[in-house]
Amino acid sequence: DGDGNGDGKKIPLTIAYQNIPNGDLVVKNSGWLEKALPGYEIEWKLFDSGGSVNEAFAGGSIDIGLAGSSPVSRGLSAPIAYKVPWIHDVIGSAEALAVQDGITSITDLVGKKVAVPFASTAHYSLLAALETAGVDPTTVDIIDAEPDAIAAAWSQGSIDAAYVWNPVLAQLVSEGATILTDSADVAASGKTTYDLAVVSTKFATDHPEAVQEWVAQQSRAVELYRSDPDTWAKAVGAELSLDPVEVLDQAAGLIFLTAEEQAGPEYLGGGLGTNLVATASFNLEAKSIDAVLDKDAYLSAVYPDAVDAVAKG
Amino acid sequence: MSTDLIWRRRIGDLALRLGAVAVFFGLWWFVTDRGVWSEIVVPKPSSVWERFIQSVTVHDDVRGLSGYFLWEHLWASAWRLIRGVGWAIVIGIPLGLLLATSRPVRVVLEPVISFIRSLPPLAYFSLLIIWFGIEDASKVWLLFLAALAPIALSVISGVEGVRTDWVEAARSLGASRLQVVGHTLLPAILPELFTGLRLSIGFAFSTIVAAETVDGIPGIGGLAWSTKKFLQTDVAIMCVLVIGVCAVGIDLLIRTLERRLVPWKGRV
Amino acid sequence: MSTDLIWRRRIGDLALRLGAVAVFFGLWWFVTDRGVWSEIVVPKPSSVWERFIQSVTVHDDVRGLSGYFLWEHLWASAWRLIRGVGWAIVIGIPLGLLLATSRPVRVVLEPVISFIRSLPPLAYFSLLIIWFGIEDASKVWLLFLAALAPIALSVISGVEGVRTDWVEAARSLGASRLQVVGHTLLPAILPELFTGLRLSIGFAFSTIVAAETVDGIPGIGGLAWSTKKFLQTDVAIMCVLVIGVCAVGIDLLIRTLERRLVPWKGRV
Amino acid sequence: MSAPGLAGLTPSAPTASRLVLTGVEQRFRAKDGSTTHALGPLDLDVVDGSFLAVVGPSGCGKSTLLRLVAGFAQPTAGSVEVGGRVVDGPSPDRGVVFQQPNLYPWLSVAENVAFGLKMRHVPRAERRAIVAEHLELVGLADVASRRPYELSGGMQQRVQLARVLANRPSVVLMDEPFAALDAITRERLQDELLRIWRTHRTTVVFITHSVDEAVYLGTRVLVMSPRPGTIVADEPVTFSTSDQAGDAVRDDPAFIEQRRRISAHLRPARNQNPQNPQKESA
Amino acid sequence: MSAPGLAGLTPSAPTASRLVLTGVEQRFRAKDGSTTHALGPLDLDVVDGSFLAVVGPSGCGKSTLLRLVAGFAQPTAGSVEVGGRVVDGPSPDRGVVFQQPNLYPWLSVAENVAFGLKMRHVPRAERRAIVAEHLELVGLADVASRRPYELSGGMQQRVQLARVLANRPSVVLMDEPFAALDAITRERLQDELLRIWRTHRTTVVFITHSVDEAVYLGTRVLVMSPRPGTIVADEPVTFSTSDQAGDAVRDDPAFIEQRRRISAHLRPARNQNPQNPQKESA
Ligand SMILES: Nc1ncnc2c1ncn2[C@@H]1O[C@H](COP(=O)(O)OP(=O)(O)OP(=O)(O)O)[C@@H](O)[C@H]1O
Ligand SMILES: Nc1ncnc2c1ncn2[C@@H]1O[C@H](COP(=O)(O)OP(=O)(O)OP(=O)(O)O)[C@@H](O)[C@H]1O
Ligand SMILES: NCCS(=O)(=O)O
Ligand SMILES: [Mg+2]
Ligand SMILES: [Mg+2]
Repeated sequence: DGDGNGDGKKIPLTIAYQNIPNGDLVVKNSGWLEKALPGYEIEWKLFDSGGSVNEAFAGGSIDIGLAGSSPVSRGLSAPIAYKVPWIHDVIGSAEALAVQDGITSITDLVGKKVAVPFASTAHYSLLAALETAGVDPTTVDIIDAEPDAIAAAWSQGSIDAAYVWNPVLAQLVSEGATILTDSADVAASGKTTYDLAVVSTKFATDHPEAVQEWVAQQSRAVELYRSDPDTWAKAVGAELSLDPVEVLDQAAGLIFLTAEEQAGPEYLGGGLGTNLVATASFNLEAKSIDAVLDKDAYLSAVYPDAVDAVAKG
Repeated sequence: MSTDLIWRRRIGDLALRLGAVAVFFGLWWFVTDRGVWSEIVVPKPSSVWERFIQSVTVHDDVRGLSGYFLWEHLWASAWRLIRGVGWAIVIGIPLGLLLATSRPVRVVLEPVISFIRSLPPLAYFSLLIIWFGIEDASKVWLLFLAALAPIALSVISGVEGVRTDWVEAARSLGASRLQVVGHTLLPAILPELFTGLRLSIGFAFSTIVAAETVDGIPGIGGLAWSTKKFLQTDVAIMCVLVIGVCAVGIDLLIRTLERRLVPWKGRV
Repeated sequence: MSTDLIWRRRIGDLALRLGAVAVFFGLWWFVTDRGVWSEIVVPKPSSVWERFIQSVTVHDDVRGLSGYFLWEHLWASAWRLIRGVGWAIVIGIPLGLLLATSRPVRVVLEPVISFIRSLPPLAYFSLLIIWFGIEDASKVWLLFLAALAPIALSVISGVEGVRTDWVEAARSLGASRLQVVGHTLLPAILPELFTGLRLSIGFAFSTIVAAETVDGIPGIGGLAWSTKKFLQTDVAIMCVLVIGVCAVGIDLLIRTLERRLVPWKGRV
Repeated sequence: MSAPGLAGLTPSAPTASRLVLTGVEQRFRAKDGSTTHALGPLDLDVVDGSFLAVVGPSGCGKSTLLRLVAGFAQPTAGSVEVGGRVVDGPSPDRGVVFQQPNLYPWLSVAENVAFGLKMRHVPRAERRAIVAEHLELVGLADVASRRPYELSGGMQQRVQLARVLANRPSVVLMDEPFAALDAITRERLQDELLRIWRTHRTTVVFITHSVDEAVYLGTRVLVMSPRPGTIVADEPVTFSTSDQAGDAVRDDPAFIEQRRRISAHLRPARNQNPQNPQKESA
Repeated sequence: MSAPGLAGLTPSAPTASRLVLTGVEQRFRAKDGSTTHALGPLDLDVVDGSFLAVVGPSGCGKSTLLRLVAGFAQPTAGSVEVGGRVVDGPSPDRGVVFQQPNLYPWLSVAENVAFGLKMRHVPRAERRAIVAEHLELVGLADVASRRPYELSGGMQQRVQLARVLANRPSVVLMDEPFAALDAITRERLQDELLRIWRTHRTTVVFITHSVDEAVYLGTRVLVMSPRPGTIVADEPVTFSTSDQAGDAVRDDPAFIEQRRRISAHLRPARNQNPQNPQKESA
C-alpha cells in the first residue's frame, strides 16, 4: 500500500545514490518514487563511491543505497546488515583496462604502472583479469587514483595503463589508449561485477512493501530505457549535467535488467549470491579483507522477494 | 592624508588588481587556445563561462546545475561555512584565552588541539558522519574543526605576546582576572586575532569540498566534487573560481575591518 | 626559578598529559566495548593495536601493511612534508616580507594568496598532476600550497605590527632597506613566525591524506585512504593516531624552540 | 576648584596603608644562569599617610622595589606588607604610575582614565565627572577623545597619572612620573599632587631623580646605594607638611640645605658604583 | 682615556651638517577627521657644529620637530635641509636618541650598541673596541651581555645613547636623553657628551626639559611655545664653548642669569597654554 502508518507522520526513507548513468537517476529525476510512496519522506543523498555508502550504512544513516558488488561483498564481510534487492546494472564494457601503445597483452603489464580507483569494482576486475592471465599482481605497480586523477595522469604521461569507467575511459581512448580487456570479458571468465542496490535489513523487514514499490520504479526505468531511450537519457542527463547523447554512449557499456530478468536463476534467483561469495574469497586472497564469513552470510544477503513480487505483479 | 589622495590610491589599487586579473585570464586563454594541456584538465575560459551561464539559468528544462541554481549551491555552502566558522570563533576565542591563562588547562589541551588540527578530514569524516549524521551537522563540524585551530592558536600566541605592564596596570587599577581577560587581553590581541580569523576562514573554504563529498548537493563544493568525477572540469573550475572569488572578497572585507578596528597596529 | 622547581613542574606536566591520554583510551575502550557504534566506524583499541603490531612485523609472509612497514609509510610521508613545508618556509618568509614592505606587490599578490589558500585541494589536485606528474612532485606542491599561506600571512601581520621606532632606529643607524628587513623586521616578527609555522605544519599534516589519495603508497596518508575505502577502519584509525602523535611531537618541539629563540616574548 | 577626586569616590582602604618591608631582597636569574642581585637586603617601615621619596642612581633597584610593593613580583627573600597584610599580588588599593607610558591604545584618553573606575563599577555619570576633573588636573581636557599614540611622551605620562589618581588608591606608587615633563608643568603637577596628598593623606612612594623634587614633596627621603640597592640615607622632611608651597619653599635656606645634604649622600654612593671602577680615579 | 669613538671611525659626513628649516609646519589628521596643528610655522638656520638645545612645554612639538629633521616624517608644509640636501628619509648621518627606549630585545646590550657599526660593515675587531669604549662611556660595561629587558629604564636609555654615539653621526638628534637618569649619572654624561662634541664638533639638536641642562650644553637655546610649537626665544650661549665645566660653570653668575632669563621665556608661554584655560586665573 505504501501509505505509511496512517497517523499522518511520514516514514523517513533515505537513499544513497551515485552519479552512474543508470535507472536510479531516472527514478530520482522523474520523482516517481515520491509519487509511488506518498507516506514516505524520501531523501536522496549523493555519494561518491561504494566505500562511503558502506560507511554511511555502518553509521545507520541510510536505508537504500547503491554500491558496486566489490564494496558490497566487503560490506557483507564486515558485516553490515544489508541485503541486495536489485541489480542496477551489470558492468560490461563500461569499465575497461586502457593501456598505452606498446602494451599488447596483460602479461606486458609486469613492471608497469597501472592506476585504478582502489576498492572499486574496477579494482576487482583488474585483479581478476591479472589472475586470469596468470600475472602475479605484486609484479605490477598498481596505484590508487580517483578517475579524474587518472585522466590527468594519463595526459601527463605518468601511467602506463588504467582500469577505469566512463567518462574517463572514453577520454583515455580519445587520447590514444587501446582497450586491452573490459569487464564484459572479465565477466565471461566468471568474475562479473555489478552496480547493486542494498537495503538495510531493518528497513527491508519493517517496510517490505516500500522496497517492493522501490523495485517496481527501478524496473519501470529499465523498461523506459528500452522503449524510449531518449526520454531516459534526458532524465539522466539532467542529473549529470550531461548531453543525452553522451549519456546513451556511456550507458551502452552497462547492461540493465528488468525485474523479471533479475528474478531468474542467473541473478537474484541464485547466481548473484554465488558471485558475492566468490567476490568475497577473491577479496580475501587479494588481502583487501581479513576474513570471509560463512557462505550463507552472502547467499542470504540476496533479497529476491521484491523482484519476485514485481515480476509477478 | 587628504581624502583626494586616498581616493586616488584606491583607484590605483583597483586598476592594478584588475590588470592582474586580466593577465590571468589572458594567460589562461592563451594556454588553452594553444592546447598545451588536455581540455579535460584545463578547460577553456569560454566553456567555463558557458557553464556559469547555465548555472544561473534554466536550460533544456533543467534548473541551473545538478538541479540547483548557482546561488543555491553557494548559499548552501555559505551557510555551512558561516556556522562552522561562527562556532569556531565562539568557541575558539574563549578556549584560546583559557589555554593562555591557565597552565594546567594548557598542558593538557594544547597537545589535544595540535592533535586534532593535524588530523586529515578525509580520514575522520566518517566518524563525524556516524556521530552527527549525514546531514549538515557533520559538515558543519568538519568546518568547525578546520577553523578552530587558527583562531585558538592565534589567541594563545597573542596573549603570550601581550605587554606585561598592560596586564599589571589593569590589575592594579582594580580589574579582576576576568576583567583583565575581557578588557585588556582581548583588545590587546586583536591584531593576532584578525590574522587567525583570516587563516581560519581560508582554511574552512579549502575544506568545503572535503566536507561536501558526501551529500553535498546543493553545495558549491559538492558540485565541484561530483562533476569533477564526471570529467566536467569546466564546472569544477567554475566552482573553484567562485569559491576563490568569494574567499578573496571576504578576506578584503576582514582586512578593511581590521584596519578600522585596530588603528594602533604598529604604532605602540 | 630553581632548576628543582622546573623539573618538578615538568614531571607534573607529563603526569597530567599521560592522565589525559589514559582517559582518552579508557573512554574509547568503554564505548567500543559497549558496542555504541559499529566496529566499522569506531574499531576497538585492541584491533588498532593488532594492526599496529602487524604494521611493524612480517606476518603471513606480508611485510607490514600494503607491502611496507609502518616506518616506511611514515618516512615517505615525512619526506613529502619536509619538502612541502621546507619550500613553504623558504618561499613564504621572503614572500611575506616582500608583500609587507612593497605596496604595489601587496595590492596584487595578497588577493592572489588569499585566492590560492582558499582553494580546495581536492578540486585542483588534478591540475597539479597534469603539471607535475603523479609522483611525489605533485604531492609536495600540494603540501607546499597548504603550508605557504600561514607562513606568508603571519609574516605580513607580524611586519605590520612591528614598532615603527625599531625600524626608524635601524634606518637612522645606517641600515639599508634590505638590512632593515634582515636585521630588524625578521627578528621582530619571530613570535608571529613561530605561530605561522605551527599552523603551517598542522595544515600540511591535515592535507597529507588529500595529497596521498593518488599513488600514495607508501605513505601514511595513502595507507589511511586506501584502507578506509576497504573498510579496514582499524588501519585508518591507526594511521590517524600516528599522524596525530607525530604532529603533537613536532608541535611541542617547535614550542620549545620558540621559547629558546624568543625569550623576550611579552617582555617588551 | 574643589580637590579632585572628591566627587563621590572614597579611598578603597581608608586607613591601614602602612608599609613594612622586612629583609627584602630581589635577585634576577638571567638565561645564561648568572644571577643579578638587584635589591636589598632592605628593611623599611613607612607609616600611614607618609610621602616617601626615593632617590638613587640609575639601575639601583628603585623600580624593582616599587614592583615588589605593587605586588607585580615576589621578593626572592623577605616580605612586603601593606596595611598589615602580606602583598601577594596587585590590588586597586595600590595605584601604580609606571616609568614607561603604558596606556591602552584601543581606548581614548578619557576611556583610559576611566578604566579603573569602570572596572570597579563606578556609575557612568560619576565616572565621567571624575575623568573630566582629572584630565583637567593634568591639563589634557582638550585631548580627551584622542588615542594615546597621538600624544607626546609627556602627555602620555600625564594621562597615566590621571588614570591612577582617578582611581583614588590608598597607596600611590609612582616611578619617575614627572621625568618627561617641562619645569612648569612639572611644578604645577607637583603642587596638585601635594594638594591631593594633603587632602587624602594617602601613602605615596615616589621615585624621582630630582633631589629638589624629593625634598619638596616628601615627608621622608630615602637615598639608595648603587645595585644592589640598599638604604644609604633616610631623612625626614617637613616642607610638604608645612602650609607653604612653590618658591616660598624652594627659596627657604632650610630647603636648600637639606637638598644639598641629600645630594651629598648620593655623591659618595656614586663613587662606590661598582659598574664604573675606572671612573673612581677621574 | 682617549675620546670615545676615535678608534678608527671617521664621521660619515665630516662637514656640511648645517640645518635649515623653512616654513616648516606639521599637522596630524586624526581618525575622526579632525586635524591637530602640532608644529610651526618654523624657520631655523643652524650652522655646522652648533649645539642646539630645545626647551618647551610638554606636547609643544619638540619630538615632532626632531622626527622631521631625522627624516622619519615629511612636513605638511615647508622644507627641512641638512647639509644643503632636502631631508627625505632617515640617514646614518643623523643619529637619533629616541624619547622612549627602543632597543632590540633579540640582541644583547653590546650587540645593540654594535648594530649601526655592523650595518655599516665596520670590521669585527674595530666594532668590538668601539662598543666596549661606548659601554664604558655610559657606565654599562658590566651588563654588555645582558638583554635590554633585563635593564632598568635609565640603563636602557644609556644603551640607546651609546648605540647612537658609537655610530659617530655628523648630526646627533637627542630627545630628552637624560630624563630618566639620576643627577650624578646625568652630569657625568653631560660632560662626556660635551667632550665628544668639542672633539668632533658634530651638530647636535638636544631636547630637554631642564633649562639648566640646555644652558650648560647648548651654543644656542631655542624656547618653543605651546602647541602649535613656534619659536618664542632663541638665545646664543657660550658656556659649552668655554673651556670650563661642572660647578665652575653652574656657579657662574652669568650662567645663573641666563638660566633665569630662559626660564622666564618659558613662564609666560606657559600661561598662554590653550590647553588649560582654567589655569590662567590660578
Ligand atoms: N601621530 C600623531 N597623531 C596625532 N597627533 C600627534 C601625533 N604625534 C604627535 N601628535 C600631537 O602633536 C603634538 C606635539 O607632539 P610632540 O610629541 O612633538 O610633543 P613634545 O614637544 O615632544 O612633547 P613632550 O615634551 O611631552 O615629549 C602633541 O599635541 C601631540 O598630541
Ligand atoms: N627582569 C630582569 N631580569 C634581570 N635583571 C633585571 C630585571 N629587571 C631589573 N633587573 C636589574 O635589576 C637592577 C635594578 O633595576 P631597576 O629597574 O629596579 O632600577 P632602577 O633603580 O629603577 O633604575 P632607573 O633609575 O634606571 O629606572 C638593574 O641592574 C637591572 O639590570
Ligand atoms: N562503479 C563503481 C561503483 S563503486 O564500486 O565505487 O560502488
Ligand atoms: Mg626605574
Ligand atoms: Mg617628546
